[in-house]
Amino acid sequence: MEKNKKAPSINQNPYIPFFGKLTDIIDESHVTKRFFVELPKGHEKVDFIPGQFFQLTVPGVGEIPISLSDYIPEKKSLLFCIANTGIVTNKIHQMKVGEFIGVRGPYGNGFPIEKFKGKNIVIVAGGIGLFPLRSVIEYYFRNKNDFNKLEVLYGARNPREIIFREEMKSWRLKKDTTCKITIDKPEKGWDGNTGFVCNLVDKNYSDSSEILFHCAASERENTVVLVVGPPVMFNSILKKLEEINFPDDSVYLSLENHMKCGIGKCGHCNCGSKYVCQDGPIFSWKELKTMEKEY
Amino acid sequence: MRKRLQKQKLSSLIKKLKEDATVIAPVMTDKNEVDFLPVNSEEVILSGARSLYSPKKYIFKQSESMYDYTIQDSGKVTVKESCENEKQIIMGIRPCDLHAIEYMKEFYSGKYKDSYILRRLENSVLIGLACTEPSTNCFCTSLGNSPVDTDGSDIMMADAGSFYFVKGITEKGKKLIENNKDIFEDSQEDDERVLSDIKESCEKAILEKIDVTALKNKVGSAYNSDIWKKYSDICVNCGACTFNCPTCTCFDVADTSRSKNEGCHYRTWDTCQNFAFTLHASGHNPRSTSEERLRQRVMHKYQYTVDQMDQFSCTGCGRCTQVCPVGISMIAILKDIKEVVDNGEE
Amino acid sequence: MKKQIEKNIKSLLHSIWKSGDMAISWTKTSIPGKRTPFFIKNKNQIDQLVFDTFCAVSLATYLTEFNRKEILPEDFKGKLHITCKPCDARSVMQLFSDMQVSEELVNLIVIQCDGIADESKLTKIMSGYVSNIEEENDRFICKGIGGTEKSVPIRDCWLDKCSDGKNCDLPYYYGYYFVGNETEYRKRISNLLHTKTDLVQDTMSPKELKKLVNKELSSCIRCNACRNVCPACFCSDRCVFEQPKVNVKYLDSEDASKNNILYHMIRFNHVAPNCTGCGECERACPMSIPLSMFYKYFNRLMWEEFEYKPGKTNSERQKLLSYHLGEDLV
Amino acid sequence: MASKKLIYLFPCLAEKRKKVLQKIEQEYPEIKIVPIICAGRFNTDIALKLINDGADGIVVLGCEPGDCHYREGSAISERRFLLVKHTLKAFGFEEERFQALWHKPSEVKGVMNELNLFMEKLASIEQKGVEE
Repeated sequence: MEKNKKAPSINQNPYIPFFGKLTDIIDESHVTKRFFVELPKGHEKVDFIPGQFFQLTVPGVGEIPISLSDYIPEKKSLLFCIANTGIVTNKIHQMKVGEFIGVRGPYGNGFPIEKFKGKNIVIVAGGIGLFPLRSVIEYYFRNKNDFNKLEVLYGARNPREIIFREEMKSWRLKKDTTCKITIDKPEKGWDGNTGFVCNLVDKNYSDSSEILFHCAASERENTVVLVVGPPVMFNSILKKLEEINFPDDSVYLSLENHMKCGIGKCGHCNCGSKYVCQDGPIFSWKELKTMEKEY
Repeated sequence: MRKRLQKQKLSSLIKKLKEDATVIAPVMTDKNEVDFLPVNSEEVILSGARSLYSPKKYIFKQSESMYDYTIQDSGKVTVKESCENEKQIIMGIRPCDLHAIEYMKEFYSGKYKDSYILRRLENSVLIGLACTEPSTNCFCTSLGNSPVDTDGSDIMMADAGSFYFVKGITEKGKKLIENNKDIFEDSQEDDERVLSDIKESCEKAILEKIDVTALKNKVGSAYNSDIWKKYSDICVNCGACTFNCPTCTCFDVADTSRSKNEGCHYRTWDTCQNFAFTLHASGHNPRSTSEERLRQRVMHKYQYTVDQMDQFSCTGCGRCTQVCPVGISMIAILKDIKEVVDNGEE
Repeated sequence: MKKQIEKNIKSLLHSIWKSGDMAISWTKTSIPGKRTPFFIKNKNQIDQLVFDTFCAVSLATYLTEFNRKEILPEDFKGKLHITCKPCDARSVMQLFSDMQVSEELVNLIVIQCDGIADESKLTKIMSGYVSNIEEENDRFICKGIGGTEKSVPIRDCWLDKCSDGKNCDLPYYYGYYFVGNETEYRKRISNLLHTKTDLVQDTMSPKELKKLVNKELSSCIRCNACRNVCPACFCSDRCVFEQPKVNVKYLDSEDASKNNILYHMIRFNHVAPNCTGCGECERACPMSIPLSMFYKYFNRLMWEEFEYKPGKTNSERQKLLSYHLGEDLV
Repeated sequence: MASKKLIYLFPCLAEKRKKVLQKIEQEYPEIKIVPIICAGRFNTDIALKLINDGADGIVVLGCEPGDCHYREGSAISERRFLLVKHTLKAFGFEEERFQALWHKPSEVKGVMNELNLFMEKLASIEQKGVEE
């Protein structure tokens, strides 16, 4: 990634956030919400690569890293999708429109999107792992001509936890785009796929990935797979991809180690000789193979 | 710049330095231990082995406020950066701790700069002291360091019997000597020999020597060996080693509120030996066992920082061994690693 | 005498060892005066064990960690032999009665002990590090790193708890092996046990005490060593201080010293009912905080209020955390 | 100097306790009332935290031991409260700052009497502090 930004001097303190106003909050599923944060004057422009994250601060409560789901330049605002899991996210969920939230970033390397140009993109996400990938999907639709096909494979625990429902409907209608959803266990009122998301990359499964299994072999070679989800999930996906000898440098994953500072100083996200917040969170499968299994 | 400082002039030097800065030096505490504390003048101890506690706490504080916030009635939040500009002079730092400060300086720079620590380093003058006597746990020579190393210091001092041999290293240090030139005397030509004498006698007294430099870039190959289990069985994962380590840099960040509208964002030391250190919000823990956490500490010191910055982040001060409540010795671990690495190469 | 005891432990272990057993004991390190716990996993390692005046680490701590890590080897199917000084034996008893470890699993070997020396105290007395220590009758002959030689009475280097003698009594328990002369030991300690000590809590006004506590605890670096070596702290990874999701963040003040007082208050509030007074917290503290001033107070409290001494037997339920209807209060 | 005291009251939520609480609110508006389910459910760590953070007094209001809706609730906490008092004492806080009051839920007069006593005690502690 080209980082042409000048190295900041000591007096530019990277730990200090700026505060943006929450302009809109939309319920997504019963544990997740969307938050639109308006950027204050002087911070309107964000150089951002899909996959990067921001540190959000609730004064008096704490700071957490959250992947950026989208940056809307017209509205000068950032979109964060946040699940209610801990103390800070719980507090953010209680916030109302008009309140202020601290933001610093973007941090991390992001997806090497330049490398994806002219290729098919297969997105595999489990649970709230689709949030960071939304920025990739938005990027894809904005620069449609640069890319080939897009496929979204998504697994949720149950139908109530499915996120981006409406968007997925609209994505499906678009040209060259497919979406497949699966839920973990069969449930009343659900007539779609059931089972874990790794089924969708299994060649024996009835409704498996279009690009990987139902297209010409040349298509498969010209494909990158982006995986975001909990470690248990991406490990099973990698196993499936290994079975079909999918090249390891075309698979990208996002690690979600515990982070505190976001800039590679606090040491929490240290994994081998990498700091996930600075050298990651996006790693290719090839890199991951050389790293210590501490994620 | 070479000078002499007569021993009886030391207190007048400290008195002079105290005029515009806090002077910190090793003193005897009421618990009969040597610790770096702000001093008045006479009680400074510039002899014996390195202190049990490192001067790290004056550069990287145990807990410090990063910024204060105020929530205004309109809901807007204003932030006031905590900014310390106090000048401090730290005296009597042994070469191992100087190396550690040097490492810290490099670690906290880089793409993002930790302004708190770098600012504090800018405001400090570091006066080193050649180490005349090792402790039982010292192994600095094993890491290629020596008891008279000067890197990291602004001024280096060495005990030469009736006087201290003083050497200005950086501009900052030379300026300090220049400002107090009436206290110092000119040095004789062969004063420099003090350093080599000290080096020889001190190195001879170090009990343990194992060539760790030969292990550079090879420690990683012991990652999957079973030596970790041997030590993690005994290790109680307390973190005393990391908090007393002069190069351990990890910290935790948290917020606290003083009242409804006010509070601060602060950081404290944190340790990788703690279970919750890597715990994900989902409950998954990448380093959930004691074995993995112990390995992380050792690997980080001898392999990961070599990958990142091409240097060990261990200076061989041996404090981790000294404070360990169950007597785990870093040298023993290193010896085991060496064995594993050597066997692997054959 | 000590050599004899060490020999006896070894021969005892040899005689009771069955395949699949494991033992926890002490061994030497490369640093003079430091002993480290040692896990004996097969019979021919027995001869490496060491027992002498420096075996300060209480091995009872490791029994609390069964929940935390797999300290037992895979082929373990017999008994866990654990060598203990009498004071540590009481910690093991307390773990039995708190049902933290099963009695069937553990085989207790209590060793006659004439006081344990602290290596760091020796360093302080010598005002320098020692490169070699030899024991002669009741004195240490120490050789300093600088070359000085000095003879120090062992009594001066004792851990505080050894000179106090309050923790030296043996538990009421039928199932332990005793290495040494039990009657002689009982006789030696019988007059030690009832000495009365004055505590700061009695002599100082709250304000003075507050000042003292503030001063002592302000040097705490919160390394958790006191907690992790404490045999009464058996929550391991589920300790209140390690819960990322607790609703009340107990320790959220930027002022470290205020924070430290709370940390120790909560810790003692939690462990006081089980505290046998083994003094491990004080010994482990890298900052030499005199934590004994707190646990001694609680030990006395337990005795005075409930006639209860933690670790006295293997079955007495601690009084503060249990209550049955109809039982007298306090 | 009776102003600006920071006192917390933790009453258990027995149904008939409303009357007392109203009365306390009237007479001592400075007391912060934090209802809890049962005195046996009271987390003693919180008392330690509050006092360490500078609270002047903590009162737990519960049913008499043996009379508790949850049978053993207040009896078990009676013992734990003893420990809290001693923890405070061991660390140099005045043990009088923590007080448990055991009363029938419907009782008003007794509670108020004891609360008055408690307030007086706090005042005398403060007095002592000033004198020293």
